[in-house]
Amino acid sequence: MGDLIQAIVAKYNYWIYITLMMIGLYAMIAKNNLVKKIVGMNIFQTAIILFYVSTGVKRGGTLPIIEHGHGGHSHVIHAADYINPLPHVLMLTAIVVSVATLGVALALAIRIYNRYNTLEEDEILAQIREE
Amino acid sequence: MKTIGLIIAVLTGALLIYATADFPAWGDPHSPASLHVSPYYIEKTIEETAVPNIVTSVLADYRGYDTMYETTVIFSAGVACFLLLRTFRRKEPEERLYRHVLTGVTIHAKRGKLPPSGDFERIDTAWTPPDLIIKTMCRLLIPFIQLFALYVIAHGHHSPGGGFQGGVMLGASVILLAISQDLRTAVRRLGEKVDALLCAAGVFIYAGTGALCLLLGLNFLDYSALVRVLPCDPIMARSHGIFIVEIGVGIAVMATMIWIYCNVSSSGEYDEGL
Amino acid sequence: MVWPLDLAILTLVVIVGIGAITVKDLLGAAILFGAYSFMMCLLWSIMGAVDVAFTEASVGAGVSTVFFVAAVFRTSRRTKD
Amino acid sequence: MSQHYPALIVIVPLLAAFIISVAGWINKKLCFPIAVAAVTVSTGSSIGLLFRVMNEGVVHYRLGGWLPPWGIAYYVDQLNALVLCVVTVAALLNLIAAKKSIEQEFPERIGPFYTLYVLFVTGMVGITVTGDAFNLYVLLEIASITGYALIAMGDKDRAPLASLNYLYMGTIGACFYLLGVGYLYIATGSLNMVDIARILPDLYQSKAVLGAFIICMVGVWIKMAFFPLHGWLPNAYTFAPSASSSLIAPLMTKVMIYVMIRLILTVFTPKFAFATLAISDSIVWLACIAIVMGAIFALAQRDLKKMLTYIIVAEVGYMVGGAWLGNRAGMTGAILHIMNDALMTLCAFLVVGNIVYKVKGYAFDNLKGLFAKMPFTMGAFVIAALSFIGVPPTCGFFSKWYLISGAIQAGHYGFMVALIFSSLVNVVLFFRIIEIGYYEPFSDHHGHDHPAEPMAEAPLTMLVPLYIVAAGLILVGLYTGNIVNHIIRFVIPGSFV
Repeated sequence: MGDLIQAIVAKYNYWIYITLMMIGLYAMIAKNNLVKKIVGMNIFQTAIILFYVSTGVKRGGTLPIIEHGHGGHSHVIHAADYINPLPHVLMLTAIVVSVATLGVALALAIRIYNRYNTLEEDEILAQIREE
Repeated sequence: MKTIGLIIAVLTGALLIYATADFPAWGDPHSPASLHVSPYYIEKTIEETAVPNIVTSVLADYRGYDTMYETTVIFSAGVACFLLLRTFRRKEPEERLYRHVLTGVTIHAKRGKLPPSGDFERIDTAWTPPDLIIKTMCRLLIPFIQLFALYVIAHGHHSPGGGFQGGVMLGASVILLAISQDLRTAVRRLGEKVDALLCAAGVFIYAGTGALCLLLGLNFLDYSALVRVLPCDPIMARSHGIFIVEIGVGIAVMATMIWIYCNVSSSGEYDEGL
Repeated sequence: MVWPLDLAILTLVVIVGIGAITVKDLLGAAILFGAYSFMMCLLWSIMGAVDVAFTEASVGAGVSTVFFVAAVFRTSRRTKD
Repeated sequence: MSQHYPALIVIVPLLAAFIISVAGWINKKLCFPIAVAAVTVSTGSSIGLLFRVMNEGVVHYRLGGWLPPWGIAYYVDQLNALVLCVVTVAALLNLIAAKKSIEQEFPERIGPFYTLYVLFVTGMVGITVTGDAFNLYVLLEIASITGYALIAMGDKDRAPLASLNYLYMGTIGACFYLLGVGYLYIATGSLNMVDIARILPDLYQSKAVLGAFIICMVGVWIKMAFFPLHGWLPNAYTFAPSASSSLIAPLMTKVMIYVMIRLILTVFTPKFAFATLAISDSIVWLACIAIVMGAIFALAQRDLKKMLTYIIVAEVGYMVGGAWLGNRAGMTGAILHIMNDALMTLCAFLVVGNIVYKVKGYAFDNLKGLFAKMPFTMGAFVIAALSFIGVPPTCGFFSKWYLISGAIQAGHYGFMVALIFSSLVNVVLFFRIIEIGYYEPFSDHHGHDHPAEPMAEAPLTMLVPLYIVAAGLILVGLYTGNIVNHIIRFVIPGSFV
């Protein structure tokens, strides 16, 4: 029973991350509203972060902070006891990159709105064609 | 467009699911990712950097070069928002609204502005009376948020947190001020120019620490070179180096978050915001 | 590892994600995106990635949502899809 | 200091960016000299590095003093060093040439503009010099975010939308690359390119590695605007201000092609890419379609800048096809063409910059009588045009020669036909422009013909860099043999025939 659940949990995690990525990708390509596309973009980026964090999970491992007391060099540290910290570091970078991209994207969307008075892509294209 | 989007998304998803077939089992302690590079960090972090939080030591030291660019990404986003949105030739607003503090009477000033005085306060065009509860709560909360943020930055060596999280929280406290009162109040506390300078200064602290190591004779960002300017042994020098760059990151992230918020919420006019 | 909690949140994340891109109001989409980020943050703290969860709680659920709301406030809430 | 060259190339522009952003608030006149000084130091270091690599072989640099694969390391071989020189030289010349047009187009925003310019250069050289797969992603994002902002400063009406579309596509591309690196990480446990290449041979049959390869390639193709994924490029580059389009157009696509070649040669190794996968033939066919479609779309355009952007799409097809032919001549041609195409594109876009500076437009109608009005600018344009067409002794001829001989050697005649077709179309395209500029008299908006337009040439700070680039086109052509024998020969692995 435990093994079965573990197998489902394992697959389920990857399925969910791929589903979220598909949702984000679909929104970025198919949605008409510029801000909706930006929401999709963020969902897409978060899905990738979820994937990376999943790769770092280690059964039987604890948080990647070494237990230490005063003069804590005495005990031996086993790598198997701690979760893999490297994906976490990479994903801190990715989160910050995603918020930076979000800021620039919103700034661009506001500029477009100030010029065309709409956020719908088809209405903007229609206005461009009329000129 | 909708069908094309669906097809592309499904194709990508199918490829990704196909490729997961050969992944090691989820949470497997014997997967390559758990065995190849990462054990080194876990086993050596105390010995080489004296930082118990492995994420902090990898973030700011082993892969500190990535983190420097990560801070630079934030900085460039701040500059990009400023470049895109900030209006320099400001058009004078049609009319400014002033409110008499005691009576609550609103005055429409068609041209020019009232001289600053204690009797009148300037209000936004879409102005609603400030909710006393929200205003008071935020006034009470903000100092504690800032204190906690400083703790997060300073305690990043031993607990989750560090420059980014603390910096974002510091920025959020000022943004909270802007939301609970108005943008002008926040800008009075932390002007645009100061913000821009802090933003550059924060990243400069990070990159400058790295360059200092280079000038002291070792490779870029090799904090053990700081032993020649700090009174400690090379391992503690790494620990202190990490702390210095975390402060730099905190300043840069705080200033940039506020800068982006001010530009986005007022479309670059710095006049009336959210 | 609390697996029922993990599965429940994973399912909720997908539902909120679909909601964020289908709701016909941009302010609603922004708020749903905040909820989505917050659930991601829960998920990551379950997986043991405390630093990432902390960052996502402050950046994703906090500041990003504020940026969205500010941008929607400056533009319009209207959306056709 | 010479052991720090790899770091200096990236660090000096980075530090300068912060100083410029502060200087912008104090005195705007300080920004330009600081930017020039920083990019000059970067250029000098990259040339010094090229000579060091030619003498000593691969140069290593450990950032933070950590051993790879635990820390981030730079591996600079002949390929990096060559591309670094091209990037920094192009950025420096364009920086000098663009000074006047930046002051003309957005006088109030000089400070932030130079900041982003220098950060973009940092991103480009950082991508080129790094030996770490994840570090490449971070620098790619720096280059992209600054690129979006630089592009959006152009045409008030169209540029922001073009830039936002570029942002969507660029983010998808960069995220795909990140995802590919993640798949590689889960299969190998490493992020260092050389280390990944050491581990991979046991995993060639793994589906995860196959998935990683495809996703990485698609991501990089989006960023370089390979044909079916090129949708963002023409509008973004057309509506950008001339200072940014002449920076981004020569560098972005070329550096991404470098990344593709680096992934094939160093990370996945040619054995996996060509022998195990056996998809090279279909990719070369895709490149043929890219070349033909790029040429046809270019024919349909009515303005100079947009025509050039579609030529870029076709040129990307040249390089992708050459790299995927899988033989020595094809790969040599592709690498040589990175350099040549960067110079040709830079030359052509600098000409557009000069024209925009003086005439305020780049539609075909604006070009009438330009040979009389701006003879020096148009002279450089003719050299660029000859190079695009592939007339000896300009450099365009030699890389095309290598590409065609590679195609014949691989027995891929479709690619050869596509190359020749595109050259013929280029003849039509450029002679049409030259005809308009030379024969059609200048007419103002009232329809009056002016037989002799007085000469109104662009200022000297714009002409000198332009002529350095134009001379470079011919010099690189004349010294092609030396470049191939002393630099490119060492890049190509021995398994290539």
